[in-house]
Amino acid sequence: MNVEPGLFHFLVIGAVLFFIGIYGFLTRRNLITMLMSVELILNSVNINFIAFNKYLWPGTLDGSFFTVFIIAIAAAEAAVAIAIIINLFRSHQSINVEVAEEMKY
Amino acid sequence: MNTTNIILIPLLPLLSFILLGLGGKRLFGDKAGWIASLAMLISFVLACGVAMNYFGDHSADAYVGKVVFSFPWLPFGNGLKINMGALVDPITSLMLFVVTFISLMVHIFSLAYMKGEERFHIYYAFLGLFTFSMLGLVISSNLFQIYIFWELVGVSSFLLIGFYYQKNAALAAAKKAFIVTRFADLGFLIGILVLSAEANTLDFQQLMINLSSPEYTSAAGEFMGISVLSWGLALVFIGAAGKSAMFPLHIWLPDAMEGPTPVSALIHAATMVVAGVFLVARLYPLYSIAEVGVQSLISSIGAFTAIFAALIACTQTDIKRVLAYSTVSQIGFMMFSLGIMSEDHLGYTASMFHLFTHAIFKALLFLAAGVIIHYVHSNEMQDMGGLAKKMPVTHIVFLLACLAIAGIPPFAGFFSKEEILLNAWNNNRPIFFIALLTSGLTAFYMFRLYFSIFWNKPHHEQGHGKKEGSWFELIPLMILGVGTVLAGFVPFGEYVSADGKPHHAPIDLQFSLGPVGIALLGILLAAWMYFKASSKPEKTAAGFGVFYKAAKHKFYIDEIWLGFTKGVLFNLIGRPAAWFDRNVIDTLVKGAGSATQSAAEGIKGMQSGKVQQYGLYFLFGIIIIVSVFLFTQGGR
Amino acid sequence: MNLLWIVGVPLLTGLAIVLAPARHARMIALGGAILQMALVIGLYFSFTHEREVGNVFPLLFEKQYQWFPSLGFSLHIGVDGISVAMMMLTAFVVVAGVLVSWKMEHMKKEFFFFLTLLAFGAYGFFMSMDLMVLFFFLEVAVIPKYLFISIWGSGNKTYSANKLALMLMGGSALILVGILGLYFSLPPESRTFDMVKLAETGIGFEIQRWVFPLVFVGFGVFTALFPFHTWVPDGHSSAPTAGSMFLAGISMKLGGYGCLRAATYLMPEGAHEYANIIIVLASIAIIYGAFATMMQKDLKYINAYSSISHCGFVLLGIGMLTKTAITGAVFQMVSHGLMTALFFAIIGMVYERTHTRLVAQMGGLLKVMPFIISAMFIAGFCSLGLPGLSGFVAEMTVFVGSWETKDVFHRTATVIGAMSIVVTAVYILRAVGQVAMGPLVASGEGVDDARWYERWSVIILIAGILVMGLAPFWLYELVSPGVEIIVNQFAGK
Amino acid sequence: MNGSTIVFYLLGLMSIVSAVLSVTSRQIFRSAIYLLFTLIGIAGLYFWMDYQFIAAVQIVVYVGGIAVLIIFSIFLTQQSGEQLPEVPVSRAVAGAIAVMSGLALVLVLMDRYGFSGLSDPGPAPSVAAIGEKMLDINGYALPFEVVSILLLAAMVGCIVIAMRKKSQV
Repeated sequence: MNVEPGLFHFLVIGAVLFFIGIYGFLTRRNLITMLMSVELILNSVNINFIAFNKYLWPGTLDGSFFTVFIIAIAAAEAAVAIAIIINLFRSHQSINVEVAEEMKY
Repeated sequence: MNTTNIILIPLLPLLSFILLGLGGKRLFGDKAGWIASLAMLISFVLACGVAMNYFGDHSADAYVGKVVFSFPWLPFGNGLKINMGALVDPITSLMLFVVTFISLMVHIFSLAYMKGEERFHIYYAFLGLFTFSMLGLVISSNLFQIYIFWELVGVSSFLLIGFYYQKNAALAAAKKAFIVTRFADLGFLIGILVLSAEANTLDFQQLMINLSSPEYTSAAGEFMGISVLSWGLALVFIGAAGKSAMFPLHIWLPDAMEGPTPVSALIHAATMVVAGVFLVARLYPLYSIAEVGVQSLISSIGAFTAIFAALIACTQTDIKRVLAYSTVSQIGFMMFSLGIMSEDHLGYTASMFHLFTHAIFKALLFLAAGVIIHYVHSNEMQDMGGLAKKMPVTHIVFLLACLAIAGIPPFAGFFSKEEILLNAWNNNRPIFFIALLTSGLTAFYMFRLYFSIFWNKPHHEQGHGKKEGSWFELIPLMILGVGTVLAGFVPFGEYVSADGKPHHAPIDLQFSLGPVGIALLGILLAAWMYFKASSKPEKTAAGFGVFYKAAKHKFYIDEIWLGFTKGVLFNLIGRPAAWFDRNVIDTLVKGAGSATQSAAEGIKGMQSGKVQQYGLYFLFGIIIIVSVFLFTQGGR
Repeated sequence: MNLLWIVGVPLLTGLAIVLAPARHARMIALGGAILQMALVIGLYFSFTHEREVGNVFPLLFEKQYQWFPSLGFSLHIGVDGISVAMMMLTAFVVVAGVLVSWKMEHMKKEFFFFLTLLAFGAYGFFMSMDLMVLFFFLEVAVIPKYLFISIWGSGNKTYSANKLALMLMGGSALILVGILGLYFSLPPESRTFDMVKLAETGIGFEIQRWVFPLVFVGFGVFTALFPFHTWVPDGHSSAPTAGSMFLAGISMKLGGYGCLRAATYLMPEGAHEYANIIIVLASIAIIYGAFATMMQKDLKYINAYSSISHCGFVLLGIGMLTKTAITGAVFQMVSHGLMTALFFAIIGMVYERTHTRLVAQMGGLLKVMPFIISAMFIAGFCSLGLPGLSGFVAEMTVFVGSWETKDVFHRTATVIGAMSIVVTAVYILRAVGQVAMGPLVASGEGVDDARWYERWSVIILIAGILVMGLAPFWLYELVSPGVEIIVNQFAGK
Repeated sequence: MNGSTIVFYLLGLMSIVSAVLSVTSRQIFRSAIYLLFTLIGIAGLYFWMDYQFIAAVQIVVYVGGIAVLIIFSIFLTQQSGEQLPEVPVSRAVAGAIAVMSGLALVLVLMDRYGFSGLSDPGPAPSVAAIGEKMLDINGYALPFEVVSILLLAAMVGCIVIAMRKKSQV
C-alpha cells in the first residue's frame, strides 16, 4: 500500500467519516447529536467531491461547486433543523426523538 | 288380477295416515278411529279378494309370481333401478291377508282400547302408516323396494313404541328398537349392494334368474373363501335377524312392549317382526342354492333363539314380556325351519304356515293381555289371579291361544309346529331335539301365564261388577279365537310352497305323539306349580340357582350390548373423535392462525415508526443487496 | 329465458332494500325471494321443455358477455341439470331463510340486504361457466357470512366469524392460485378461463396434476373436507338462524358444486390421480363426523357435525368417479341443503322459545309445540336416511354408485360410509328423542307453537324434501345428463 | 515520507478521532466541540489539497456558522453538563455491526475498483476562476440563484417555525 497520500487515502477518510456519521445517526437519540452526525456525513461527501475533483479531473471546477452548494444547503438544513429542534423542545421539554411519537400510531 | 285393487290395498291406509296426520283432530275429532278402521276394512276386503283371486286361479300347474305393476322410481346410472311395483305370489297373498286381517282387528280393538287418549287421531295415523309400510313391504317386487318399506316399518314401529312419549321408558325403548334394527339393516343394505352388483338387477324375479343361472354360478367371485353370493345372503340375513329379533339382536323386542298393547299385537307379534322371516322366504330360492354355511347359520341362529327366548320367558313376570319372549321364540321356529333346506322344501311351507297361525294366536294373546291389563291396571303377574270368572270371554280365548301355541291338536299351532318339527326330524336331528325341548318349555311358560292370570289365587282386590271390556274389544278377540281354532285346518301346503306346486303335508299321528306329549307334560307342570298359589315356584327357582337368575336377567345380553355401545361406541370411538376434533385438528387450525399472529407480533416491532431503526434496516438491506450483486456477478 | 334475470332479481331486491325504509325491508326481501323462486321454477320448466323438444346441447340458455376481455374472462353463463337443481335448492332455502328471519329487529335492513346478496352470489355461482366469474360469485357469497356471524351471531361470534372467514378465504386463495396457475400454464394462444373451452381443448396431465389438488382442496374447504372442516361447527353454531341455514344449505354446496364443476369436470385425469385420497378423506369425514356428532351436547353443534358427515357423502360420490356416484353426490347436495336448512330453522325456533340449545336441558317439547317438533322429526328422519325423504335417495345413490367399482378399497370405503347410517340413527334419535319426548321441562311450559311465517318456512323446506324423497326420478332425469357430460370427460380420456 | 505526508496523516487522524469522539461522547457539549475539531481537520485537508477557497468556506460556514449554531442550540435546549443517556448495548452493537460491515463493503469496493488518481495533479483552480464560473450564464448561474432562493426560503422557514405562537405563550 502506497503511503504517499493520494485519491485512495482521501476516499478512505471520507468513507470512515461517513460511517462514523451513520453510526452516530443510528445510535443517538438526541436530535442535536443526530444533526451533528448528519453534518459529518455531509462533510465526508464533500471530501470525496474535492478529492475526485483534484485527482481525476484537475482542470474542472464541478467538484468544488458541488461542495460549495452542499455546504450552503447544509447551512440551510442546519438552520431549519435547529428551528425545528427548538420548537420541539418548547412543546415537549425534550429533544429526544422517542418522546415525539404522537404520529406513530 | 285387478291391478288397481292391489295398489289400493296399501294406499288406503296411507290415505288414512295423511288425512289423520295432517288434519286429524280438527277434521274428524273422535271419529278418526272410524275413518281409519273403514279404510282398513276396505283394504282387508280387497286383500281377501286378491288372495282368493290368486289362489282361485288353478289354470296353471303351479302358482307363479306375477309382477302386476311396476314403475321406475329411482334409476341409477348403471342400469340398476329401484322399481316400485307389486309382485303377487303365494306368500304375498298370504301376507296381504294376514297383515290386513290383524291390522283390521287391531283397528277395531283400539276404538275402545285407546278411547280418550289425547293423541287418538295420531295413534290411528301411525297405525295407518305402519299398515301401509307393511303392505308395501309384502308386495315389493324389488329388493330395494323391500328395503325402503323395511325402513318405513321400522320408523312406524319407533313412532308407535314411543306413542306415550312423555314416558322416559317409552323413549328409551323406541330408540333401542330403531337403533338395533338399524344396525342390522346395515347388513341388509350391504347385502343388497352385493347382490345387486352381482346380479345387475334389483327386481326379485330377475335377480333370482340371474343369480341361479349356470353362467353366473360358474363365474361367481369369492371373498375370503366364501362365494360372493353367500356373503350377500348372509348379510341380508343379518337384516332379517334384526327385524325378526333373532339372537343376539332380539333385545329390542321385549322393551318394545312399552308401546300401547294393540301395537304390540300388530307390530311386535304378528306382522313386523315376521318381516325377517318373510324376507328370507322371499329370497328362499337363493338361500337354497347358497353355501351350506349360510343355511346352517339361519337354522342354528333360529334354533338357538327359540330355546334361548323360551328359557327367558319362563322367568319373566311382566305378562307382555312373557309374550314378547314367546314371540321371539316362535319366530326362531319359523327361522330355523326356513334354514333347514331339503329336497321337498317342507321347511318353507311349514315356516309360512307357522307364520300364519302364529300371527293369529299371538295377536289374540296380546289383545287379550291388553284387556286384562286394562282390567287390573298392571302388567305384573302377581297382581293378577282368579280372573277366570270375571273375564269369561277373555279367559276362553286366552286358553284357546295358549293351547294353540303349545301345539295341542286341533288348534292352529299344532299343525304348523308339527310340520316344522317333522322337517327338522327328517333333516337335522340336533335341531329337532332343541325344538322339541322348546315346545315343552313353550307349553310350560304359556300355561304358567294362563294359570297365574286366571286361577292361582282368588281375585278380590277391586272392580266388582266391573265390565270385562267393551264389545269393540271382545269381538276382535272372538274373531281371532275362531281363527285360532280353524286356521290349522287350512290346507296350507296346497297354496304355499317353495316352487308354487301344491304340496301335501302329511300329518303323521305317530310322529305327533312326541311333541304333543312333551307339550302336555309342560302344561301339567305349569298346572302343578301355578294352578293354586303356593311356594312351589320360588322353590323351583331356588333349585335352579344361578341359572334361574341368569335367565331372569335375560342372560345379561342387554347389559353386554349396553356395555358395547357405552363402552366402545361412545367412550372408545365417539368421545375420542370429538376430543380429537376439538383438540387436535382444531388446534392445528388455530395453530395456523396463531402462528400467523405471533409472526405478526414478532415483526410488528420492526414497524416502530423510529426513523433510526428504519435507517438501520435500510443500511442492512443495502449492504445485503450490494453484497449479493457484488459477490454473485461482481466478478466481471 | 335470460339467465341474467335470475341474478338480476336478487340484485334489484338488494338495491330496493337499501333504498326503501327499514320497515319495508323484510317485505321486499320476501317478495324478491318469492320472485326468485318463481323464476327458478320457471327455469326448471323451460329447461325440461327444451330438453323435451330435443335440445341436447349440454348447456342451455347460454350467454356470453364481454367483461374483462383484456384479462381473458367473460361473463359466460349457462345452465345444465345440475345447476338447475342447485338453483332450485337455493331458491327454497332463500325463501325459508327470509321467512325465518321475519322478526329480525337488529339492523334489519342490512340483514336482509346481505341475505339477498348471498342469494345473488349463489345463483351467479351456479350459472357461471367461466372460472374467474365463478370465483367472483363465490367470494360474493362468502363475505356476507362473516358479517352475518359477527353482527347477528351469538356466542363466541368474533372467534367463529374470523375462523370461518379465514378458512374460507384460505380455500379461496387455493382456488385462485389454482385457476391462475392453470391459466398461465396453458400455451398463450389457448389461454382462457372459459370452462367449456377448457374442457373441449383439454388440459395437459402435468398441469392437472398440480392444479387439481389446489382447486379441489380449495372448494373442499367449503364443503368440509376433512381435515379442513373445523370452521363448520363454530361457524354454524354462532351464526344467526338464517345464517346457519345459508351456510349449511347453500355455501357448503358451493364447495361441492365447485369440486364437481371446476375440478373434476375440467381435470378428469387429475381426478383419477387423486381419487383414492379423496375417497379416504371422505370416508374419514363421514364416519368421524358421525362419531364426533354423537358426543355433542348443543343442537347446533350436532347439526353442524352431522353436516360434516353428510357432506362427506358428496365428496365420496365425487371421488368414486362413477356416474351413479356423482349423481348421488348431486342428490346429496340438494338433499342435505334442504334438510340441514330445515334443521337449523327448527333449532332456531326451539331456541327462541326455550332459550337453550343444550339437548340435556330440553325434553317433552312435543307436547307444547307439536308442529315444530314434528318438523324436527322429519328433519331428523331425513338426516338418518328414512325412505320417502330426500336423504335416503341421495345416500342410496351414492352407495350404489360407490359399490360399482369392484375392488376391495372402494368397497371398504362404501361399507364405512354405510356404517354411518347406524351412527347417524344413534345421534339423531338421542338428540331429537330427548328434545321431543320424555317429561316436559320447565323451560317448555307455556310456550307457543310456530307462527305463520315459521310454519311457511318449514313447510316450504319439507315440501322440497318430500318431493325429492317421494319422486326422485324427476330429479334424476334433470341431473343425469349433466352428470353424464362430466363422466364422459373420464371416458374420453 | 516527507513533512507534507505527515501533515496529511495528522489531519486525517485528527478528523477521524474527533469524529468518533463526537458521536460517542456522552457530554453533548463536548460532542459539539469534537465536531468542531473534525470540521477544522477537514478544512485542513482542503488546504492540504490546495483548495483554499473551499477550505475557507468550510471554516466560515461550518466552523463559524453551523458549529456555533449547534452550540447555541445546545445552550437553549440543555442544561450544559447534563449527561446524555447511555446508548443501549444492543443498539450500539447493531449500529456498529451495520457500520462496520458497510465500511468493509465500501472499502472492498474501492479496493476492487482500484482508485488511482493522477499522481501529479495540476494546480488547484483559482478563486477567480471559481467566481467567474459561478456567475457564468453557461456555468453555475442558475444553481447559484436556486441556492440563494433556497437559503432565503430556509431563513423564512426558520423564523416561522421557531417563532413563538400566540397560543403557546
